[in-house]
Amino acid sequence: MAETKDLVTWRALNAAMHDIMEEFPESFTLGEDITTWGTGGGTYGVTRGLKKKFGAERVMDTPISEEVLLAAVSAAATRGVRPILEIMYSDFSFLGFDGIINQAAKARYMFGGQFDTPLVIRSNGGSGIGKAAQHSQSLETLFAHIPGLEVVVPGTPGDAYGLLRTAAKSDNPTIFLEHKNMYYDKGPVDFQPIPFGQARIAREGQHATIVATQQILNYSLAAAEELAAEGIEVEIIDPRTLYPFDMDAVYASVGKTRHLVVGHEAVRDYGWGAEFVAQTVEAAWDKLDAAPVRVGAARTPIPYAQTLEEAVIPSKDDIVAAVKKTLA
Amino acid sequence: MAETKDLVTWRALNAAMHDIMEEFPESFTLGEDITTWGTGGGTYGVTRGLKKKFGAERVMDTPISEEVLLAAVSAAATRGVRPILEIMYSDFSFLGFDGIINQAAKARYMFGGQFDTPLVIRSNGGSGIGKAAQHSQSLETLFAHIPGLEVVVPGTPGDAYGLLRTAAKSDNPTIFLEHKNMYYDKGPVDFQPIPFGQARIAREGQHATIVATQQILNYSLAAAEELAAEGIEVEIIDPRTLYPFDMDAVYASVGKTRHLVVGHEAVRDYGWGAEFVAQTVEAAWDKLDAAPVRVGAARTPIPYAQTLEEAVIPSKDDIVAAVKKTLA
Amino acid sequence: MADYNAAEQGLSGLELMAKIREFERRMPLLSDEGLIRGSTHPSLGMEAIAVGVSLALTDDDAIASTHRGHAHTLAKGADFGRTMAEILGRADGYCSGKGGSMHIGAKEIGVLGTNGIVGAGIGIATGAALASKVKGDNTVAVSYFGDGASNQGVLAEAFNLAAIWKLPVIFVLENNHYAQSSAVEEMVAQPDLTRRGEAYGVPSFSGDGMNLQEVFELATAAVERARAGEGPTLLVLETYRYLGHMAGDTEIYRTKEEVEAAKANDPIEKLLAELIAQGIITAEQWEARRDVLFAEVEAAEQFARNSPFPEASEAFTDVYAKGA
Amino acid sequence: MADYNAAEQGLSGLELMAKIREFERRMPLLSDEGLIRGSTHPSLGMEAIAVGVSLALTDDDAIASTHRGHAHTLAKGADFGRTMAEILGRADGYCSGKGGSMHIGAKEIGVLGTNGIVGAGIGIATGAALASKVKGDNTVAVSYFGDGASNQGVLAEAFNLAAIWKLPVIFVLENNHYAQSSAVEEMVAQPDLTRRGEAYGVPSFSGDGMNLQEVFELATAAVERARAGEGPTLLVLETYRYLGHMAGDTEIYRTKEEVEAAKANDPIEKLLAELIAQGIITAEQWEARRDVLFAEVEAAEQFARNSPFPEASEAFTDVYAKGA
Ligand SMILES: Cc1ncc(C[n+]2csc(CCOP(=O)(O)OP(=O)(O)O)c2C)c(N)n1
Ligand SMILES: Cc1ncc(C[n+]2csc(CCOP(=O)(O)OP(=O)(O)O)c2C)c(N)n1
Ligand SMILES: [Mg+2]
Ligand SMILES: [Mg+2]
Repeated sequence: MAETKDLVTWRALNAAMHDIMEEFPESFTLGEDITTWGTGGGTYGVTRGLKKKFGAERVMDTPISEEVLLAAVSAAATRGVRPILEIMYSDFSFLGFDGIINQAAKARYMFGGQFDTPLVIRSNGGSGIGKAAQHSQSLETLFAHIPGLEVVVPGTPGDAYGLLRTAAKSDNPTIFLEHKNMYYDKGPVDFQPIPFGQARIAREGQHATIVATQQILNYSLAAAEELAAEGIEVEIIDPRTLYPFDMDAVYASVGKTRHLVVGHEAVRDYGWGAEFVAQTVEAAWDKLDAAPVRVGAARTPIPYAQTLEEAVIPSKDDIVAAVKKTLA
Repeated sequence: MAETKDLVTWRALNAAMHDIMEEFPESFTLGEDITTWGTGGGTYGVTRGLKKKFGAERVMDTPISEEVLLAAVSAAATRGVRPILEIMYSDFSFLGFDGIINQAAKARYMFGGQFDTPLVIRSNGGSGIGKAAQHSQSLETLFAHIPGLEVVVPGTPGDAYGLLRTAAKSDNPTIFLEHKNMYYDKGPVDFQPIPFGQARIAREGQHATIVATQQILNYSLAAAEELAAEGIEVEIIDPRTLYPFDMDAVYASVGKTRHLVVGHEAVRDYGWGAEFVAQTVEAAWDKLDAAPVRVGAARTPIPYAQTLEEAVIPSKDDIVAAVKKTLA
Repeated sequence: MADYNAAEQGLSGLELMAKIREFERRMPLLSDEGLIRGSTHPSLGMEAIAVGVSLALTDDDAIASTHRGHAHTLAKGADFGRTMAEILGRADGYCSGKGGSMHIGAKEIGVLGTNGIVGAGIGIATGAALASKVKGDNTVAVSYFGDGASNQGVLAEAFNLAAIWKLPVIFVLENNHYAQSSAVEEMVAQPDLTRRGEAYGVPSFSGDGMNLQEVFELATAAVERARAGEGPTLLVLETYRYLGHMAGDTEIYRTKEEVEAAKANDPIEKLLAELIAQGIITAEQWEARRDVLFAEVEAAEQFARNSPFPEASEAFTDVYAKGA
Repeated sequence: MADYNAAEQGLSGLELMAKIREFERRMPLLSDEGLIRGSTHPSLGMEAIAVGVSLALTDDDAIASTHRGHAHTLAKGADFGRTMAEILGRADGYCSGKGGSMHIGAKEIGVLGTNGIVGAGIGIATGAALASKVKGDNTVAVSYFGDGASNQGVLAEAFNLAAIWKLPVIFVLENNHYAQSSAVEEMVAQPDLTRRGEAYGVPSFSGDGMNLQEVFELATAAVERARAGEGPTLLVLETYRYLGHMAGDTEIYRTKEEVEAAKANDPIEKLLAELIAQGIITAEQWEARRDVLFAEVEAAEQFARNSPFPEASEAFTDVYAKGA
């Protein structure tokens, strides 16, 4: 357990699933094609080996019925079990938004605190592999706006592991959004749970703060190298969870750098970057020397052709430009 | 037509529906209980008299099947008709989010511009009458984040009339969100269409700008009186549509007042106020003398009891406090 | 599960139905008095379903109810005072006033909530049955829903899922012939709603929802099948609601005559007559008993009226688990 | 609508099936070559359904297709080159490269799109049928969907809506026995899927989806009913997909033997043998004809390969109507 290993994201998630199913005998997992696809691990391998180890009673292939599944796991969670539901692509969660938003998110509150809802909805978002408009959305902002939900957007294999462990332990409904273009990213995994609401400083710097997640986090790291060559040292913060949020980490960093860029793959308009900017200006106005800059996807669905997809999604260059803009 | 009348909101909407059905022979309207409830006008009266005038072929009561209805109208709109679907409470739209978001919002784009989608989804949001967690949400931010959708949040009977006319004429899918606690608000209606993306200055002032919609717009107007008594003159802007948005109106006002408050009934966290704040600081940083302040609902579902409901929804006092905070 | 016995299930069912009706009868009055916010949906006329089904359940079993859910909740064993307090939005309500009529949950007796979303309880009961299967605790789950809700797609998905996984869930369709103001005849093309369950492999039965014994027997058989691991059942029960859909209903969609005709088949009156005929109770005994029951309901109402409104600060609790 | 005639529908159906198969056969190759992004789902083995149904339709009729929708699109009359160009994400594609394999729409021939959401086409076709009814233009709409999609709740809602409003929609269930890797036997409890339509009042028929004539005749009857104002029909057609669900499918969920056995029932081979036996075409004539068809597909591929990628600036167009 203490040992750290280099793993790709899907293997880190798979390891977390194995550890979760050991830790919580009342946990179970289900989803479409999670045992019969690929080498028996679902679309991206995350559930590999689970059925063999934990049996068909705890690892279930489901029909294509997202609506009832999302409602059912919401309720099952209130009855003493810990469901972990895989929604193959987060775009499909719209078919069961009532279960997520009107039921799971509100069950504890509207019934006056009687019900725990230890539910994890695992899915993936994001673009980059040509899956087009209905398989590439970055929906984290929608979920983050809903009281009652926790929203996780892991940016490294290590975070994927640690945050999934925490999601499983949480007694709240947690939306766990993997990134479909990062399942093969490799990184160190130390096999420890990571608490929610604690941002990670992905790089230290003193000239500007970038808050970014997932692919845009990676682009930011690349942008940082480029900027460093020009003598600009950026600090990069990965919030890891959008709710709970760790704004203190942002304020602390901005207190040092006095400049803020927020980057995400979600559509820029009404995207979560606006919240980070708004909270920062509200709480840390005097710490900012210039207007914050947001970087987000264009106001378009995700197109199919690569030339188009790349045009609408923020790039490393967009991050570089944003940093230069706020520093200008 | 040139004459202006004082009407309550539901009557203004009802008049718009009559005028729309006249103007567009290819329009039709449908929804649950829209002809058989009340005095034959649906839950809040908006469809009164339509069936009698336009016949059962164009005015239809539907089964409780939000999912297929939302998908069906999305597609019908691409086949040369103009559907206007009433979703009794916007909370129920979650049952058909696939139709709205994965289909209607994307149809034009993902098929390369071939299809017009002249669809209006009329519904209501908001709290204030004890409808509790599943009938009181303010979901406008979710829709505004989705490329392809237009989002309308009328704040007066006159705007309700004029914006609904424009929604019906638009070849885009439009989410038209009435406020359930404002159907009986009275105001002048001039029976003219109002273009989208043009904010309305609801009150002029020079000390601070408030951007607000619907109930919070009303509270802001009340707050303005109170503040005026203390010598603080606020300018109040009703954006009327969240997409398209009229940020120029905000920048212009802030250029004068140098202070911004944004208020809405949607949950504050990741709510649309953040976008207005973020755009304003990005584009008009130098025009602001102090940090903008947002006012929005608490991060809770809407509770039932009045004491609780009032606690989570922004009040006039919250607006007053916000203005004083930004001016402090 | 015991067989139906007029002196046991019959008599206690009669009492519970009468008490629930007295509770529900007060709804429009409380509403008129301004004590109920939002909307509340009384179920006068439909009591035999809630009570007949509940007599076949234990406290450990779960129910998922509807917007018209007071009877389901009370029949499952909820305290009348705390239920009333919730409807009036008071601190002593089951949900401390956060829920109201459409969101009454009572965890300790398996009430997973009345629900404001038509059809939502279908997925919820299916989930409770899934939990039962995963835990192996042999509980069953009941979903109550209306003819209107039967047009929600989630029902088909739930039928299918429950059938393939043999989930211990009982789908109880209360066909009161209207969904708000929409007549079922206009809203379905195949009037035999049992076909819907059968199409997905769910054994489906129809019955008289105005007859406590019939409901109890159908429910008991379904519960036995469920506990035996044989999976779900659909019960389509014919019934009628006497009052409007909710306060303010103009009822332009039906005639007064139709309503009166339905009352001729009243489940309480019919059962009472039967029990009297069978010598299980006399008219005088019943009157006395009923007075006691009604006094209990009155006490429940007083309890609720006297319960304080929740403190504003309570609005901010219970959103997330503590310490998470 | 004409009756089935081997020399007409038979021969043109054979040609179209062969041409579509040649088109689809190239998908894995183009995918391996890295020319197709995302995922693409070929339909080898299933051609008789798309072609048989399309022969019963006119250009004005609408279809709503699935993720596995090339055949539906091509059979409805789409240009092979522009379809291929869309799959390769080129500027000359039907959607200028914005859609790709899962989002091919062709307005002028009523193709309302292949679709990435399993089951979405069901609501879409229902909506097209609703538009037809509102306009009174006498067009019909077809929804193609799979056995997997039949577990989506929207299907039940659509059945019901179409049945009560007598919408001119034909629900074509392509039962190829797998949903991605899930066998239909595991995913439904009542294997007769026509029951699903019947339960909601939709006349429902099953048929051999590997037999062009049978598909055409069932579709023709359904189209006639729809145009006559008699409402929807469900056709449950048995078929099989020869290739994996999409590129990269390891196919651990079925045996090679099963796949080979299914091929024995090949719709193209069978029809060809029939037409030869009936003297409508000779083997030699067919070979020559096939060469022409295949050359057309090759030309389509070359057209697509030579089509430019869309300009980046195109990414920002078509989100909203112009001037709105
Ligand atoms: C998803 C959804 N759609 C619509 C409504 C509004 N509504 C509340 S109750 C009701 C009628 C329900 O009819 P039925 O299921 O037959 O139950 P009944 O009221 O007859 O008991 C409607 C349309 C709702 N609450 N939720
Ligand atoms: C709503 C939704 N759920 C899941 C998927 C992933 N998925 C794509 S195709 C498919 C299987 C569909 O099976 P079926 O309907 O039988 O069609 P077939 O692939 O056999 O033609 C699945 C699960 C999806 N695209 N959309
Ligand atoms: Mg009913
Ligand atoms: Mg299939």
